[in-house]
Amino acid sequence: MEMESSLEIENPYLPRLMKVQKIRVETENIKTFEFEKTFGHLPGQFVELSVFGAGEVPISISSAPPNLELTVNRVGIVTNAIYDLEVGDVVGIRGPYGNGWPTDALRGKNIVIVGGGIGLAPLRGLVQMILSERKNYGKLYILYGARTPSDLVFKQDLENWSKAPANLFVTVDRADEHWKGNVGVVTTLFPKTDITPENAIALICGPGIMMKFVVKSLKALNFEDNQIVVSMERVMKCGIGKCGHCNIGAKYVCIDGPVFNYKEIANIPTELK
Amino acid sequence: MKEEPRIIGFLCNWCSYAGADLAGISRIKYPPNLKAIRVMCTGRLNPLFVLKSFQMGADGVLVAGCHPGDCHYTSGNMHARRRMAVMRRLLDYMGIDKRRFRVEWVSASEGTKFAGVVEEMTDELKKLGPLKAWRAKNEKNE
Amino acid sequence: MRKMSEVHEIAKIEIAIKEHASSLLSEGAECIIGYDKDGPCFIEDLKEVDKLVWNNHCIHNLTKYLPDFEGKVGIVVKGCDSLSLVELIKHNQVSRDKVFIIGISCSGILNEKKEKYKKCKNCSHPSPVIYDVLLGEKPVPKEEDHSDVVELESLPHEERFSFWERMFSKCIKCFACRNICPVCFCKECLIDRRESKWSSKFVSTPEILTYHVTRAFHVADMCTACGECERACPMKIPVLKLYKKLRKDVKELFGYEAGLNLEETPPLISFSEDDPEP
Amino acid sequence: MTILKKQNVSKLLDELRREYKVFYPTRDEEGVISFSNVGDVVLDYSNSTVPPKDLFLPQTETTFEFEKGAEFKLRPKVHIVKRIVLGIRPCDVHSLILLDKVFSGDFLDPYYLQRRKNTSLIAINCTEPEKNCFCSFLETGPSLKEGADIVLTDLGDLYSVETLTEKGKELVDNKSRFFEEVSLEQEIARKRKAEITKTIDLKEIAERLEKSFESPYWDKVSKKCLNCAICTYLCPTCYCFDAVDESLDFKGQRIRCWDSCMFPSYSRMAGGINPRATKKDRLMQRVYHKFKYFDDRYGNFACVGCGRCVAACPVNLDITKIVSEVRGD
Repeated sequence: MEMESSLEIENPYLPRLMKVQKIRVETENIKTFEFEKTFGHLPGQFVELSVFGAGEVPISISSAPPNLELTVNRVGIVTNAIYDLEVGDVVGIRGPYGNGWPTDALRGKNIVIVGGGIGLAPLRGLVQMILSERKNYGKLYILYGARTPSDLVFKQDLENWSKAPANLFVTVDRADEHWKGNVGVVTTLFPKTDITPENAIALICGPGIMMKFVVKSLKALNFEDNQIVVSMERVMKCGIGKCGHCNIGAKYVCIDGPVFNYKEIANIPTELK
Repeated sequence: MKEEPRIIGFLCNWCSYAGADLAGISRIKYPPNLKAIRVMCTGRLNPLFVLKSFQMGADGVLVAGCHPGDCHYTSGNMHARRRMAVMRRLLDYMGIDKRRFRVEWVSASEGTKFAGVVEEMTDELKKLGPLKAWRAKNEKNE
Repeated sequence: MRKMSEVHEIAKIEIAIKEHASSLLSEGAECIIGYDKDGPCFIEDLKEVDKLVWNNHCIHNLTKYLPDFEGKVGIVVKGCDSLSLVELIKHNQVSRDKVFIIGISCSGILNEKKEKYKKCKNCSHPSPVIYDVLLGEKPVPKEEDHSDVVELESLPHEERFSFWERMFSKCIKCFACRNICPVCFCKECLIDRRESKWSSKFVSTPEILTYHVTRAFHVADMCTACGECERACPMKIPVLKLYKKLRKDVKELFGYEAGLNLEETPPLISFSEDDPEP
Repeated sequence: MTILKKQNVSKLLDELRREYKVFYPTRDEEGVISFSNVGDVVLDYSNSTVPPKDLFLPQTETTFEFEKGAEFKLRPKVHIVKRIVLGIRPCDVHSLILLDKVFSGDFLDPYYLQRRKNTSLIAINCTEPEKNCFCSFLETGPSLKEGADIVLTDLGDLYSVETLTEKGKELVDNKSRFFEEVSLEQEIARKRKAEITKTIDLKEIAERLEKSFESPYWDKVSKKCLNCAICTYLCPTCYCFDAVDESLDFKGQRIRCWDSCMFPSYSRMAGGINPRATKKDRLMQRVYHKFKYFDDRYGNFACVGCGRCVAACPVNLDITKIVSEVRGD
């Protein structure tokens, strides 16, 4: 059989091999993995992370560049395999993929960051970036909610942010005996803040149902659709707009997102389920 | 070199696994072709276990449990007896010779019987030759 | 050619179906599951009752849809379909008092080429075994035909295997056979549970064989040989030949036939002291 | 004009096989037509049961193999055999034009593109379409104007041969002894006109779909859907795939295989939340993707009117009917 020369194109499905350098336990089910600083990324982008034999999953990058940190909650086969990784283990990484937060559009604006559970992960890099060049931005509100105090991620960061020039509000759905903070879902934090829609942008990431209600609360505060930015989660198999899984209407979460202006997806009925 | 038959044995924890143990302790010689997998009861056996064994390259599958009436869980093996009867005929119909799938009742004291069953089955499988048919092969149209 | 009397009979049945549908809906039934000119249809509105038809092409086994409904429904059921309905009731998927069965004695369904379907040629249950109202004249039942199974059984193992291998190498794993099966009512199929790694999305003949044999085994004492799986298969794989083997074996081994009555316990969830050895 | 006598087809096929892996339609004992490189060639078919898309996007393929050990190895498996697909229908050729759009773009898919680059297409125009064909409405048939290298048209005992590309011209020139030149008028006169009887109303479909997200029509029409994958797997334009790892001990492979938006597992995220949880959601996704989303993104409907999904649906769901009927009000 005659062979023809192969196309000289890069294979986007081939992950690069990387070693786990550090592991931090966040909660009972969540760990943060640190890798070598090899590629630049934007806060809010994600990578496709492979544990060979278990499979590949999209994971958002939880650090500001140049650090590469991935925070993973064990929920399925692959994320459980990731959770079991040890320092020195080899994984495959493709990316970074996706658009990331609209950092240019945030300059000079008052910023409202709302995270739910592990949804704080893609927002963490953004907060780190804003704090590192604080004078370029207006007011900074960080609203964060988790189910219980033990489900709060990035405890050290929360501690730091509470001392930084930012307004941090943390809440839990269910308190334990040591919890002295707010109790209730994340939307119960809004009345405690002085957030106004003037010159503001809100950035949200969390479970679908939480985002749905946060959008409602923001709209009650007279935020326009285009002042709301969300980071979406969908099943993804390729990360590069081929496999079809992550579509929301005509958009692909992997290449058109994962960050969307709420205006772009507001009229598709399945958007924030 | 001739390929040695590979047998996957699903042995119930309370009788047949102990029976296999006894065969070992009593130093009864029997062929090393059986890979034993302990299950709590033959009643726990999902038909997929048997199918998957054949698919992954077993030449024979043995299911061994307590004698009917002696189940540690009262009736697990009685249910298994019915299921395996159906399974055995079904596999035969699909083209996997009946002799490749055996169901035996071996108690904890029947070390000799266990060794005998394995020996008999190994001999039989040697005569039948390897079961190539079901083994994983793939990729068409390339 | 169909006899004139048969044509008349068919028209009479259609009128009767519409009448029953109307009265059921006006008595508060949630839905009537029947046939329209495009196959299965769901009539919820009295005004739409006229869409219902009965003709020689009403092949679908509508009992598949019953578990989707919570309220009272009326359903059009042929002889063969009624067996599936018995199994659904027996396995607590449908409650008998929530379904009004419009049973139809059927003289066989025609395919696109206007020939009787293979399964209709030797129909063992032309008349429903369970119904609230029975339409049509009772045709004579025939003995269940296992000749194709016996024929395959008589071949040597290698030939049997190569037969199935050739057939299943065509399978594209669309799961139509499973999804159309009335007794495949599990909310989540074992085959879809990727966590378990028992099945793979990898399409290879051994993988496909494992899927089909697993499914066959799971429906061994529930399959009523309604033949919907075989009809649905886009690759024309004679899967019914597999399921009929199980019906035959279960009858030979335990004297049980699925779908005949509501009382008998399915053999694979029970046992007896004097069962045959495997 | 150039012609190919029917009796020369098998000779040409044998000749081509020396240099290429040739795939062509074959019919099995049960009447299923599929593309294969073994068996007898069947060119008097109306449409293959399975579209030839699996020659470019196989139902199952290994993207790379991995081996864990002291040294970790990844070996990609890209396919580089020269091939010819003979007897492909115009609708299926057009489906490949659509798939090209998906698999190129900002990220190039080497597996698909490699196969496309190394495969020549010898298409055959339709003279006897099936009753479910509606290609004329999507301008993908019954005659082919682009996308293949050579197009044949059945003229009774011979095929007229048209070359659409340089590659096609070269191929005919290289094998000129199998082809003949005859006068034009005589052959055109013999040409039969293909008749498409099925219809689909595509007028303002984007607007109609836009307005009918909340329409109760979808509840009604989706009730009989079984959520099997026949319509998507047999669709020549459906390209969704899944990726999974298969491994034993230290060796394994990453596999990509067809997936279907009709399966609940398609959109179910780890943790159990499913944005398309009901069969209504899933049927809507299929229709919207084909007649709105794909058009929004790539400028074409993701449908070539081959009619396979209509013909094979076990419960007679008919996408032409849905598209024609759906209204915003």
